Formats: sequence, structure tokens, C-alpha cells
Amino acid sequence: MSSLSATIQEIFNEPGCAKNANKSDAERKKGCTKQLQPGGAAGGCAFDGAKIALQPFTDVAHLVHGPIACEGNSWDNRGAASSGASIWRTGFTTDMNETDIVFGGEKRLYKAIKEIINKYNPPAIFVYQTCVPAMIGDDINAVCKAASQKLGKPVIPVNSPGFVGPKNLGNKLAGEALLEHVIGTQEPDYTTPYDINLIGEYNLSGELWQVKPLLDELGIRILSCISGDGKYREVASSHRARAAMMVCSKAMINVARKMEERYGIRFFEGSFYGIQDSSDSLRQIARLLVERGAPSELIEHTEVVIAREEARAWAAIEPYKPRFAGKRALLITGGVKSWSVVAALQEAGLELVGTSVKKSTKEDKERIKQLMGQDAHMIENMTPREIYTMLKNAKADIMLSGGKSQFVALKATMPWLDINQERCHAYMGYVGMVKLVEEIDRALFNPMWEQLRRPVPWDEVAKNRQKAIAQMDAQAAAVAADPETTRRAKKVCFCKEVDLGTIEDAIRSHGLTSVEAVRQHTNAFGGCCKRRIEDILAKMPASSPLAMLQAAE
Amino acid sequence: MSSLSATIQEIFNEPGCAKNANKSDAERKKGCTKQLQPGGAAGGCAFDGAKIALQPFTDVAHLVHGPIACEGNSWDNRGAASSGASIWRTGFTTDMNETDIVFGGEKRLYKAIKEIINKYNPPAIFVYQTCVPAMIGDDINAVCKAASQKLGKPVIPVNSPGFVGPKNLGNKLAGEALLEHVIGTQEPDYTTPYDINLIGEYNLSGELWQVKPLLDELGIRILSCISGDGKYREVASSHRARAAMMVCSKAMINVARKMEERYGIRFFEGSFYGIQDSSDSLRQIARLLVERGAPSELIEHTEVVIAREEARAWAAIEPYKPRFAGKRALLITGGVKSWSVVAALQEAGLELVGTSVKKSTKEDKERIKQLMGQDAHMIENMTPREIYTMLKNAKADIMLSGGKSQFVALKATMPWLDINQERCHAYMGYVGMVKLVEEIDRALFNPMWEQLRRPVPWDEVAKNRQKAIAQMDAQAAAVAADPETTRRAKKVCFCKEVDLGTIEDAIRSHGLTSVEAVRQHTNAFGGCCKRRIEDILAKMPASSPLAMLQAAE
Amino acid sequence: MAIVTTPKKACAVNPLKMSQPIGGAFAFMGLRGAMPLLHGSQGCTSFGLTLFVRHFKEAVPLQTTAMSEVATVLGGYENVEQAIFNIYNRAKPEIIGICSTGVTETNGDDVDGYIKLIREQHPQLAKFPLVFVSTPDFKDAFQDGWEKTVACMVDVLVEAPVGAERDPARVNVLPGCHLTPGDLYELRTILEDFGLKPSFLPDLAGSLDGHIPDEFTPTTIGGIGVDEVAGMGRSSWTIAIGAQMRRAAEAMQAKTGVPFRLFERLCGLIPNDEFIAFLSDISGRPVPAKYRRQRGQLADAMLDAHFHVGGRKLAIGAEPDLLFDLSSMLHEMGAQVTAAVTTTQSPVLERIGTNEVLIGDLEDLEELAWTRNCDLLITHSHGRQAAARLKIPFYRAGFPMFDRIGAGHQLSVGYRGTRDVIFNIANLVIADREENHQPTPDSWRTSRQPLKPSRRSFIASTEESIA
Amino acid sequence: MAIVTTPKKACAVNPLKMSQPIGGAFAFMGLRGAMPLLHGSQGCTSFGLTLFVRHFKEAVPLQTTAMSEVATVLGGYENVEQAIFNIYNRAKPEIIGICSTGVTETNGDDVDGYIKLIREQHPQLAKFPLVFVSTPDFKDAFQDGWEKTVACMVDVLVEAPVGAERDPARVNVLPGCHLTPGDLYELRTILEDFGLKPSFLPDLAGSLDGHIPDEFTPTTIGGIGVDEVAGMGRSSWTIAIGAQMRRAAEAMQAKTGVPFRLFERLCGLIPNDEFIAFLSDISGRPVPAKYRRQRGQLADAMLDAHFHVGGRKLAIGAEPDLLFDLSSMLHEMGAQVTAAVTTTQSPVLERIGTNEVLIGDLEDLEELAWTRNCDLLITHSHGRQAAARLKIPFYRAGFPMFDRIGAGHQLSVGYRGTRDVIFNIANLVIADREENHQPTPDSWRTSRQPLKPSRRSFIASTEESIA
Repeated sequence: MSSLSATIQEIFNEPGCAKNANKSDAERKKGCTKQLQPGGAAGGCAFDGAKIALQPFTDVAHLVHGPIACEGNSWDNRGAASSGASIWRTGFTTDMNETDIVFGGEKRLYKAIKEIINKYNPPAIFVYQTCVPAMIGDDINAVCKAASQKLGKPVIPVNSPGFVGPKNLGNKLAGEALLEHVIGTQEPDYTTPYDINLIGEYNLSGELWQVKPLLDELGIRILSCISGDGKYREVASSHRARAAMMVCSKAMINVARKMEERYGIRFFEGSFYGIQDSSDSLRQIARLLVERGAPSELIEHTEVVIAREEARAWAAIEPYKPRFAGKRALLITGGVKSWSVVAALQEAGLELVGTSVKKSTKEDKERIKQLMGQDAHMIENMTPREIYTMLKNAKADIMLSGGKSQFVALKATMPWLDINQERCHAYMGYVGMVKLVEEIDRALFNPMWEQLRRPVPWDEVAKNRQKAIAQMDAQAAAVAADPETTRRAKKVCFCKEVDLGTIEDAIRSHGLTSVEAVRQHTNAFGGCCKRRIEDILAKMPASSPLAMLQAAE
Repeated sequence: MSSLSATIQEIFNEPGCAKNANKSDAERKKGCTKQLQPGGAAGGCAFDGAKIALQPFTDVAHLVHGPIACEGNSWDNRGAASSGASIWRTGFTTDMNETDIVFGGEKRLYKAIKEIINKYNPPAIFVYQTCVPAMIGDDINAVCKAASQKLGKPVIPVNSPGFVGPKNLGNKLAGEALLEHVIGTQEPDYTTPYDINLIGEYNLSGELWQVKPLLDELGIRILSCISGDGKYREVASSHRARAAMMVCSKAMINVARKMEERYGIRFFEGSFYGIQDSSDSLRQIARLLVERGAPSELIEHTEVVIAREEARAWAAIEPYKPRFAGKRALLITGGVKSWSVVAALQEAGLELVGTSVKKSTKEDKERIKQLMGQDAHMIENMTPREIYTMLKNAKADIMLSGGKSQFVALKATMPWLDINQERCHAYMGYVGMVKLVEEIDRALFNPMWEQLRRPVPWDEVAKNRQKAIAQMDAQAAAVAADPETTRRAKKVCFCKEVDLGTIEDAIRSHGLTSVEAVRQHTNAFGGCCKRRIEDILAKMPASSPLAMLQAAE
Repeated sequence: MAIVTTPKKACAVNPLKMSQPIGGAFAFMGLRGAMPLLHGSQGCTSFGLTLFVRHFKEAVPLQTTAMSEVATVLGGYENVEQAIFNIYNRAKPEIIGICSTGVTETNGDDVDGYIKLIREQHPQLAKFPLVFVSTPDFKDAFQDGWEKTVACMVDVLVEAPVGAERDPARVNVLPGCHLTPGDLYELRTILEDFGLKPSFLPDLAGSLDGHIPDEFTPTTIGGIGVDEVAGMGRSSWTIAIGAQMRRAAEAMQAKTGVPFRLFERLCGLIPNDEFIAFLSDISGRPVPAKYRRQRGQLADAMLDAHFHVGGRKLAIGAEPDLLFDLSSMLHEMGAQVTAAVTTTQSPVLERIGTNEVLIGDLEDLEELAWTRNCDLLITHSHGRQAAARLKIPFYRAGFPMFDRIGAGHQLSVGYRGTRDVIFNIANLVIADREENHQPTPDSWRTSRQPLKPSRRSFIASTEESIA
Repeated sequence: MAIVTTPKKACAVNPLKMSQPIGGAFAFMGLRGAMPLLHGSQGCTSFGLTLFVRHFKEAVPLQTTAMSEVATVLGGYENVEQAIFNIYNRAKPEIIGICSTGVTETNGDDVDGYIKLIREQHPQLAKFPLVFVSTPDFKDAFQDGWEKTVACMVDVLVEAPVGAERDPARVNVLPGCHLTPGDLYELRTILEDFGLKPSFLPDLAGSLDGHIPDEFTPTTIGGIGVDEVAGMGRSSWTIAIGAQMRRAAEAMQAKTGVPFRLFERLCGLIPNDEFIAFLSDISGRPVPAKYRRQRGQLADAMLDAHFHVGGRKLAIGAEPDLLFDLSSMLHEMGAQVTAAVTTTQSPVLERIGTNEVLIGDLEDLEELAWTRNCDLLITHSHGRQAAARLKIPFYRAGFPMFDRIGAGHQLSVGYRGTRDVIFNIANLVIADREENHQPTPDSWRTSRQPLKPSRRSFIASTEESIA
């Protein structure tokens, strides 16, 4: 436990974090996340964060040490894509029972590790600590160490029980596990001056592959992606890269900074969302590689590729711009995306009516101001009810957010697009940007919205009927009790709203000749009356000229 | 037309047909099928028969010349299997319209042939004549001849319009088309002493492939199968076979006989349904081939294969025999199957309670008598209603028939198995026989039947209630009109069958203490009463010892 | 919006169309104790019978006058007479419905004349219900046969009301042939929930919903009775469903004065809003809470499904009313109707939300789906070969559906039916994406989609792959 | 018949089981204006929430006491107090339902004591409905959480009837967690057709059927109200569905004297016969014609489907009541229940028509399905990987179903629901046969089926094929 506390304190001191830099020592000690509010919190725990960060390593067995909740309720729920191995999608858990709680779960954990190696023989096993075994004192570091030695296979403890903090802390604790146990433990078969690491890129919906072809074309090799479509051997030998890109997320800034510190791998924070950002990132990669000794032509080649891809993308987006004119988007997401996606949307011609900055740094906010102007609507914390109201009142034409808030938009019958991890489309790089624009267009102009926003037509019908019934009731009260009354009281409609006498009177006294006229004089309105009124009209004596005149009105 | 009539007459004279042999000249002229009865006929027309016989040629385009009904209502409805080509499953039709009827359809037919060759380029096209163009005098022979010459591709007229007769006539007319236009028009690449033809085998559900591996093992080559999984080139060069088997059907006896006549290919009529028949057929093939010059070891080899396969099959069937003891089957099928399947079922230990002989020859009937004994129940013509009654009265445990009559069995909630062309299982040869036994077992012992045969339980409930209500009504009539009566008349059950007073009286006068006792005395029977009667019992004064005694009954 | 075209081909390949006599016979199957009779050679009946049996998995009554070549030359009077007699004596039907075919129409048989003669010659048949419809195979399609036959039933069987009062609760329903027995059940439930008493003409729900009768009967085992049909003139309203039913509805109005309302579609949110509002209007009853709830569920289903259905390029082949109904609903969900093929003319065709509707066959549909990169195929079961070659998801709709079970219970009307269709189609698309469109490192290697050549030789090129 | 076994594995692979706190929270979602609250770290809630959202495609209310490491050490009173307060003030719920988790149970938090203290300290909460259930993660499974929670609701919320008469038409329904909102709608319709007025506890149909509310609300958007629950003691009968509901039904009887009838299954012909007969009995009404018809349709569906379902070797993984229901129905159709895996103990397990039921995981199910040549897999969506590796058709049943839409409307109860399940499964089998089992010239080359080795390395061997 004490080593975990130390690690957490170290993370809170992260010098690479711009947010931290502005804090007092006392503030810094409290950590970089707000205290969670009971009954008002949302979002995952530290364990969740660690798993998100590491599970995209595709050839590793991910073993969760804890009761069934931690893995049983959550496995196979991420959209990362793999180009080969599939064991990362297999759910492994010790599924601790009551006995384990009483006597400790270390033995079960060791046996579980052994079973996995016997049955599946992966190149490594990541073992995730969770709250309950942490509480009862299971020492997963010790178990993993023993298992590694006895079973001759890397078994990596990931010490990130849920209750130590939120998801983003878990991301960093996952990074610490890599730094301590994995990175630098193996050597690559060969190296090139074009080797880079991508840090914090999870290859959701395969989006990495929207960019990788361009890197391939430039001869740039992804030595290791941490962790999208990654392999254990790659991350273990990632310390030989020449440069690194921290992709669109501060989630693993500790990894990037410490690798720079330890191995001299310079990094930059960049994004592949949007055309400009993609170009900037490619340029930075080329620049860093050239600085570390890659031939300087790389920069020119990169510019050629950028020029070609930008031209293509702009051409593809062009037709949409007039369609998007005046369309307003609301962006509810976190961190870097709060500005990188803003830029992307603006490139497509959309107006941004607001972007959430809940998890954004001061630096992030500066960039938003640059993009959206000084009076940018930066949303600190908006409740679902507020978002719903905003959309219901049509203050925005589309919302882009993560999956959990989608129903706020949909129930307000407003277009919504998933830009977080559960989406099924990939939006990275130039092709991804074009795809995003296509999807926004599809969402905005779906003819469905118009139908869903129409009022229910029966409500109108019902209102009319209420009025009619009220008047009928008043008339009915006047009816006395002789045979003619009975005859006359006979209901004409199935809906029982109009009686024969009322209609006969109306016809007689006003000399009516048409159904329409009868309706006006009796408030009979319905469909079923029509035929029957015609019958009555037919039986009544011919009307006076005055009546004819009236009917012609 | 005159040439068609001549062909039909020739078919009626078929000397290979055992049935024909026993007829007078006059009878023979009337043809080999009963006159169809308006309003009482079933089954396909001659066109249908021709298509059934030829469509299994898989690389041929089958073009139907006629209005939409003939092809539009019927295409892609056969279960023949192909090992390669798929164009046989494509529906081609001239879809004649009113203009064609007025001006003749020959031009459209020619253009259609040309379109097919341009688009699909099959090795041959079979053109089927139908009633309407036959009536208006479209000469498909002439069009096909012209098309063959101009387009350089065999275009074969199949002159078998629906109204000339039933399906079996169509089979033979199809055979005539092959004899006249196809067989002998090409030469095989090579021949062997082991080349045979199979005639009248359509490879339904791929059943030919249940036997072919055995032929392969014996070195016997199917030079041409007419027509299952057949190719145009194979049938065109089929005149070089050394022997032929007419498979389980007299449908194309004219083909077998004329090929013997013209090319000296001896044939026998055999069946691959059932173990004994499969063995017999293999022996006959071997014998005929050896007679035509194949090495005589073939006979020994064949016996070895037969012994092995029979042993395997009997071993597989053995466990079912005790399960089938006393189980009775009803077989409704036609022709050769009326005995070949009988033998197969008897091999499996089933008792046959009847077999239809509607389309069977005298010879067929003789074989049935041999198999089933002199008093075999040979069903000449059974109406669906009679079959239904027979099954409903459980005179049989399972019916085997073609698809159209299945619902007669199913609606009588009796097991049924498809043994005609639409089935999805293959039952040929030794493995097919085992499969048939498995399927019969599965059908017979499906636990579903027991459930479906149970009476609807609510009918029982309803009957009880009727009784109860009648008695209640009688009691209710006695109720007078004072306040206590009103209180007492209050219904105790939701079902409104028992009133409070009745129950109170019963409790008081008989000193009842249990719900069961109250029920016995009041005919209150229902579920909902129970709780309420308990409440009443609780409120009533304690009962006398006599009552206690009664309650204990 | 759409232009209706007919391709100039001499050869129809993989027909979408079926013949109108069996469409007519189908309508007769919705009458109780009916025996439909095709006046033609026995193959005409046999093919139709097989088609119905394979679709419904039910015994289906359908007879033939069994015209031989000779009879064709001499004229069919004797065959018609014998057929009616044999059926009348053996099957003891309540009605016989006769449709002509290509053979007997080419011959010019005057069946109406025959019937008159038969009635004269056989007094026991003088009042026996016999309905004849002229339905030559060489004109029109299945839907037309149904349309004409129902109109004929109205003309022949419905009595002009004399004196009797109209029943305000009674409503006639004239359903198009694109509605399943399941659809008719759903409509009955909805109407009854408004307190209305519907008479369906024809009522396939009563005869072909797949139930188990207590007794064997060679005729239809349910449906609307001839007596009930006769009294339809006393209804207050006629509801016609599908443009094909206008003719029958007009016939009903002309004969009995019952006004009608035509609903061209009942799959989709707005069409059902109109339908429910109409029912509330004519019944004078408020809409039951159930339907408000179902409406909400449909709206929610649309929201969930639009991510998957929106933008899909749809190839659809169906008879006009079904084509109009399904393609409009999917168009309204954001799908693009990229290829549309139908069987016969109809006024609704030009209102389909696409550029062009072809009166053609499944070869046309396949070719268009291929060249235009469609990613969803909707048509009847005969489309299965095309779907396999195109390697796109296949939603079976329409008649026949012989390669799946439960065809009679497929539901597409009402809020609930629309919801089910939407879920089913969206789930097909989702399954297809999972199975066939997972991204790979090469998915975006080139961002340009290859243009597909016309598919002249598509069958040859797939010979190997489809055994 | 079946022996229930638990494999001796240290490591669960591909869990079938989910935790009982979310099963408990799920039950609270069937109350109107409810906010379920998990007493644990925020991840416990977050995972559960995601699971429900992905299944229902709905906003789902679920809160957390957000226990930190420090709070865990000190005890959770403050967190529970704050959570209740925050929810009470912000979401304005009608009830808060609290389930404990592994963390707080390990710690031994006395939540019942906390609640007492909170009520004392805050008079405004003195009568506010708060229900607590103890549901440690390290025991039992999802179904158990539901079972305990509903029993708890009865104990806490139902009032013992004082003096007031029983309403003969009113009926309590206690549905197991294996029933969908669609199932509950169907049951309501059936009960109402007998003139009965059902109260469902819980009523997910009101909250999670996927409808669109007029207003935004952070709590459940429907379900049974606390007031209605309080009055359940005045019903004449309680109908419990699924063996898991016996506990709640007994609690109801003990507290109010309302007798109960337990229906262990409602998928299948005979179970529904009994159900309908019971309803006819307690309502005193004859069975409406509609159900006679539906029964016939089901019988007919069974006939049509038995050709395809009969003899299939079934691998099924589900919680006990769903496992019992579906496997019994399919067993009665002639399928062989060849591999059966479940999550927790239940008295129904030994009555499943198979030799052995395993309390295990999807690895066990996959291994058994592989070695025993199963040809149909039934389990929740997590089975999708196994189905792809096994290359056999996959029918999704149970919770969660996150990779298809419309999960909440999947119907399996009643004659109609059974019919739909049967059609869907049979059609899956048919499609599989067409796509993967067409005969070839080599199909019968050797008639012996190869024995499959145990599947120790099945994942490795399919690494390449599944990207």
C-alpha cells in the first residue's frame, strides 16, 4: 500500500502536466482530481482507467484480481481494434469468493496465473489489483514477482484499485506499471532513424489505421503504440524509439516525460483530429526525427504528403460546407478533444455553440479561446437536464459527445454523434475528418427528425372532441322523457355525441342541406356521423330557399 | 404440333414399360396416364415434368418460353445440388405479354436466346415450350434451330407444353429432347471400361454423393448422370458408356431403352434406397461392366465394399431396432419408391401399415407383395381426409410422403418425414439409410408430440365452470329482496359465482371449518375464492364438534 | 419524384413477378369454406399451390379445371362445369372462386357465360356463390390479380343495403395482398381496441395464420364468411390499405354508399399517426394508452436504429404497394433508396423517394445493386441468390418467403410492426458490419472506392464460390 | 435429472456471471421515480451503468456513494448520508434503493443502522422510502441480487392490509429478472384480457421499454409507484414468475396473507396452458378466443420448427431461471441440451433435461460445445466471441445484449412469445444450414465424424482468423 501511495503522490507532482504547474504545493498534494461527490459522481474508477490504458495490448492476457463485479460487469466493452491477436478480448478474473475474502486471495491469484499460462501461453500477463483484495491486503506485487520467476513469463502487477481515485489517475498508474516493469526490458530486432512511439493512442474503431498508411509512406515506423494494437514485445523495447507523440490525451503524460528523461526520447503533444492538427502532428514527428538524425528530406517528403492529403480532404469536405452553413454544434467531451475537435468542426463550416471544459487544462482553454474567440461558450459543468433543455429549445442543431449522454440528445429528438470510445466510426487523420463530416451531414439531415418532432396528431383530435362532448352534455341535460324524445334521443354517431333530435332540429330550424352545415350548427364533427347525417338529410322534407342559400355559404 | 403428337404416341407405346406391356392397343393409345379430372386433379403438368428432368443439368441455361406463370411462379424451387456451376438456378423466361400473344412470340424467343448467350455464355440453352405459345403456333424447334446455327451454340427445344399431359409424360418428352438433340453429339475426352450412365437421378439434397464415393473407390466412373449434377458435355457424350442404371424411376425409361437400342448400352432398373437395394445395384453395375469387358476382379472388389458398408450400416442401425419395435409407418409416395422405401423401412425394423400404389406398375405391386406379404395394404387412392382420419385415429405412428401432403399428418399431430424432392436430408446408399433411420427416430420420439396431443386444459376448466354456474343460477333464483339478502347476495368471487349468503349458510348449517369443505357443499370451486372463504370462516362463530368431525373427513 | 421505366429486354432473368391468376386465387383464400379454382392446365394450379404451401407451410386449397390440349381447342365449358360439380360435391365449399389463365384467355373462354349456363342447367347451383375473375397470365402481375379479385368479390357478393340501418361500429377493411395474416391480426386488435367491429375482405388471418383445425377440411379453414361479406354494406366506413385497394373500395362505395378512406401505407410513424387519428375520429373514442406507449417505443426504436439504417444504400424489389410502403419508411429513416424494381404499374410508384423505379426483374435489381454499391437488399426469397453473390445483408419481404418459417406472422403494420421491422433491419446491418466490415490496417490504405464495372458476367465469375 | 457441478478453476475465463449488486439495482429500476444507489467505489456504479445503457440504449439512473480508500477505512456513514442527501435534493426521487458492494461488505458497513441514524438526524427523511439490500459482489450472482431486492421491497414497502377488503380483480405479479419489458407488456395484456388488474413489482416495462418522456428526469421515467406497492396486500393473488421469485412471493404471503402461485416457466406450450387455465380460474372468465387462436398458432409453429430444432445439440449459458425456461422449451421440441452452464445455485437446475449443469463461465461452455459438437449456442452477447470461434449459429438470450438493438422488446413469454422464439431459433438453424452445411461431393466421403480434441489452445489456434 505504501508504495502505491508513493506512486500516486509522484503522479500528483507530475511536472509535465501544465495544470499542475500553476498549483500551490498544498493543492498539488490533494491530487489532480476533484474530490468525488457521493450521490453526484459519474465516471469510472482508477481500475477502469488502468484497464482502458493497457487492454489494447492485444497479445497480453489481462487478469483482474477481484470479485466478479470488476471484470464480469465490464469485459468485452471496448471498441479497440486488433490486427492480429485476440486474447486481449478474453476476460480473465479470479472471481473472488467469500472464502478468499476471509483467507486471502493470493493463492487463487497465483493459480489463476498458472492456469492462463498453461492454457493460453501469452507472451505476458497483466494483473490488475482491485479494491477488495487491496483492502484485505493481497500483495499482488509479490505474487506477480513469484509467478514471473517460477513460470518464466513476465507477469506485470498493475496496482490501481478503484477506490484510489478516478479514471485518469488509473491511466497514469497503468503508465507507472509499464515504466517500472515493462519498458526497456527487451531490445528490438533492429532500429531505424524513423522509429517513433505513439503514447495514449488506443486504436478505437481502428482509427490508428487511418493515419498509419501515411507514416508507412514516409518510412516512419511505429516502434510501439501504447497501447492501441500494441504487442508486449513492442512496448518492452519501446525505449529505442527516436521520438514520441503523446496522442490527443494527457492520460499517460508520465510515460512520455519519464521516457524522455530516461531514454532521451523527445515527445510532443499532438492530435490527429482535424486536418490542420493532422498536418501539424506529421510535421512535428518529422522535425523530431530529423533532429535525432533522420535524413532531412523527411521534412520535404512530409510536406508533399501533407499537401496532397489536405487537398484531397478539402475537396471532399467542400460540398458539405454550404449544407453546414448556420448549423450549430454542441460539443460535450473532455480534455484535448475539447479543442482538437472544435478545430475539426470549424474546418467543416459548423458553428460551435459550446464546448465542455470540465477536464480541460488552462492551456486547453487558451486554445479554445484562440479557436472560438474570447467569448467562447466554455461549459464548466452542465447537468444532463440543462443539456436536454438546451437541445429541446433548439439552441444547437447537433450534439457530439460520449455514449453515455447520447440519450439526453436523442430524447430531445436532436441529432447526436458519438465522438468517444464506443463509436463505430473512426475519425482520425484526413480520411477520418471526411468521415466525420459525412456522419454529421447524415445525422443533421436525416428526415427522421422532422417526423419525430411533429406533435402527436391525436392530441388535436382529442381536444376537438372534448369541446364537442362538453356542448353535447349541456344539450343532453335538456332532454325530457316522452316517446318522441326517446326516438329523437337516439344517438346518431357511434361516438354517441350527437342525437337524432338535435340534428333534426338544426336541419329544420336553419334549413340545412349539407353535412358541413349540420356540423357547423350542431358541433357534430366526426367522421362516422357524415354518412348518417346524409341519411337524415335525405329523409327530411325539402328545405326552403333560405336554407339553400345558407348551405351555399 | 404434329411432331409432338407423334412423339407422345411413341412414348405411349414404350416397350420398356412393364405397365404398357399388359395393355390392349386401344388402351395404349389413350396414353399411360389417367384422364385428368377437372376439380379433382393434383400434380404438375408436362412442362413441369420436363423441367424436373432436365433442370439438374447445372451448366445449362434453362429458358422457359411462355407467360410469367410458368417460370415466375416456379423457379428456384428444387433441391438438386451442384458441385460447381450455378446457372441452372437462374430463372430465364420470355415473360410473354399481350403483344406477343397477338403477333407471335418467336422473335422475342430468338432475342432472349441471344441475350442469354451474350450475358451468360452457357455451353447450351434448353428452351421449354409452354401452353400459350404452343396454342398460338410459336415453332420453337425452328427458332432453336436458327439460333443454334446463327449463334453457334446448342439450343435445344424441349417440346412439352403443360396441357399435353401430366408430369411423367413431361419426363419422357424431356428424354426425347435429349435423345433427338443432345446424346451422341459430342465425344468424351477418353473412355474407360468402367464408364456408366445414371438415368433419372437428380441428386436431390446431394444424395448422389452418398453413393458416388463407393463408385469412385471401385474405379467406376459416372460418365453422365441424367441429370443430377450433370453437365451438358457429359450428357452429349454419354453414348460411350458401357452400362447404365435407371435409378429408382421409370421417368426416363425411353432414354435408357433407346440408348440400349442405339448404342448397345445395357441397363437395369435399380435403387439406392435401402441397404439390400444399394448392394443389389452395386452388384448389377459391376456385372454389366464386366459383361462389357471390365476386368472380372471388379465383382470381387464390389463384394468387399458391399460387405464392409453393409456391416457398418447394420451396426449403425442396430440400436434403433428395439426402439422401432411395433412402430407402424404409412408410406404415401409413388412408383418405385412404393417398394424400394418399404424394403428400407423394414430393414430398420418398422412395420408398414400401408403403401400407396397410385403410380405403381404391376411389377411394383408384385414386389410389394413379396415384401409385405399377400395381404399388404396397397393404397390405390386415398384422399387427404382419409389419411388424416387414419392418422388421427393413430392407425400409424409416422407417415412418410412428399411435401404437399405433410400438413395432413402434421395437423393430425403425427410424425411425418419428407421422402420426396423437397426434403433437406439425403437418404441414398448406406449412409443415407442410416440417416433415414436417425431421422425417423428423431421424428417418432420427439417429446413435442405428447404435448401437442394433450387436450387444451382450459376446456376442462370451462366445463367445470359451466356446471358451477348452472347451480349458482338455480340458487340465485331463490334470493328475495331485503337488505340482509343484498348483503348476503354479495359475490365472494371475482368470477361472481358464489355469493356470501350461500357460503355463510353452508358453513352454518354444516358447521364447516375448511375451505375444502365449503367447496364441497357449495360447488364453489375456484382459485380466487379460497382466500375469501378463509376470511369468512375466520369471521364466523366457532363450529360445533359435529362440524369438526365433518371437516376431518 | 421517381421516373418509372421498363427495360428493353426480351428475356426476363430471375423473375420478381408472379402471375395474376394466383394473386386472384390468393384473395379467394381469405374467404371461409372457399375453393379457388384456376381455369387452365393443371400445371398452372400445381405451381401456384407449391408456392403457397412453401410460403405458409400449410395445406392450401387450390383446384384446376385441368384443361387438356384437346379441351383447349374445343373450349372449356365442360371442364368448368365438371370442376364446379366435382368441387361442389366432394369438398362441400361455401364458395368457389374462379380465375382464368393464359391458356383459357388466349382461347377466349367466356366463363361468365359458362357460369350462367351452368346455373341454368343445374338448379342446385342457381344461388351457389360463384365468382369469376379474368386474370390472363400474359398481363399484369400478382398484385393486380388480387386487386381485380377483391373488386369482383365486392361486385358479386356484397348486397346493396335495403332499408337496414348502418351499424356505426362496423367497419370494412380491404387489405392489400402485401399484408400478412400477422398484419391482419394486428389491425383487428387495433380496431377492436377502439370498439370497432371490423370485417376484413379477404381475411387471410382466419385461414392462413397457421393454426390447427379440429377437423380436416379440403377448403379454406377460416376467413370471412360469404354471409358477412354480403352484409358489408351496413358498415359505416371502409378502410382500404394499399393503393391497389382503391378499386375495391370504390366498388363498395358505388354499390352501398359506404364511404372509404384509403391508407396507402401502414409501416412508418406518420402513416400510423394518421391511421390512429382516423380511428379515434370515426369511433369517437380517445386513443388507448397502449398506443401512446407503442408510439413512444417506435420513436425510440427509430432513434436507436437511425445510426445503422441512416445512409444505407438500399436495393429493393417488391410489388408496388409493398415497395412504396417499405421504401418510404426506410427513406424516412435516412436510408437512400438506390435501386428500386417492381412488377407492375401503380400510381404510387412515382411518389417513391428515388430517381427511378424499374418495372423489371431480379437481374435488374442485382445489376443496379452491384453498380451502385448498395449495402442492403430487400426482396422476396428469390433474392437469396443475388444477396449471396452481392455479399450484402438480405431482408426478406413479400411473397414468397419459402426459405424461412413464420412468413405468415411477419409483422409490418402499426407502431409495433414498424418497430419490429426497424429493429430487424438495423440488426441485419449491425451483424453485417461486425462480420464483414471490421476495420483492418488496410481499410484506409486508399481512400477511394473502386468503381464497379457493370455486372455482365457476374454469374460466371461466381460459379466457383456458390455450389 | 441433472447433476449440478462447479469446476475447480482458480481463474474464471470469459465470465457468464455478473455481480449481484447490479442485479439489485436493476430491480429498483422498475420503481417509479427511483434512484438506485450502489454503496461502493464509483467504478462499481460506472461499470453497471455502462452495462445497462448498452443493453437498453436508454439513459439509466444509477448512483454511487463514491467510496474512496480513506472513506473505506473510516466507514461509509458519511458517504451514504451525503449520497442520500444529494440525490434527495437534486433528483427529487420518490424512492432511493441502496445495494452494498464488495468493498463496503468487506468493511462491514451497517447500512441499515446508518439509515436509521440518518432518519433520526434528518426529520425530512423520516418517512422517505429508503430500501437497503445487502449484496456483496463476492457472493452469488445477478439473479440473486434481484431476488433479494424484490423480497426486500415487499418487506419494506408493502403494507399489511388493515380491515380493507381484497379486490378480487387485483393481482400482484412478481417477475423474475429474466423477463424483458416486452415480456411484461405481454403479460399485462394477457391479464387485462381476463379482466384482471395487475400490479407488477418491479415493473421494468414502465421504465425501460424505450419510450420518449415529455420531460427530462434524472430518476426512472416510469415503473410501479411506491403507493401502488404499498397497497399490494389488497390483491387476491400473487403470481410469481421464475423460481427466483418464490422468496418475494412468500414474503408477500407472510406479510399480507395473499396466496401465490409460482410459474417457473412461461416459455413453452404446457407452461402457458397452465398459466392461462389459472387466469381463467381466478378471474372466472372463459379464455378469450384470441388465446385459443394463439395457442393454435404456437402448436403450428412447433410443427413447422421441429424439423429444424429437433435433434440439434444445444449449448446454453444463462442464469438459472432463464436457463431452465429456454432449455426446457427446446428440450420439449426435441433438441438435446448438450452443454448447460449457469451462474449460481437454484432448485430448478436439477430439473433441467440434461445430464450435467455447470456453475461456470463461457470458457467452460465453449469447451463443452466444442468437444460435444454442439450446433447451436444460446447465451448473452458476451458469447459472440465463442460463437465466432465455434462457427455455429448464435441466439442471443439474457442480459446483456449490447451488440443488437431492441433487447428490451425481445419476447419469450406467452403463446405468442414462445412462437416468436421458436421461429427465430429455427430460422437461425435454417440459415446456418444453407450457408455452412450444403452437401458437397465430399460430404459423405467418410461417414465417421472426427472426434474433437479438448480445446485447450483454441484461442491460439484462431488468433489469425479473428481480427
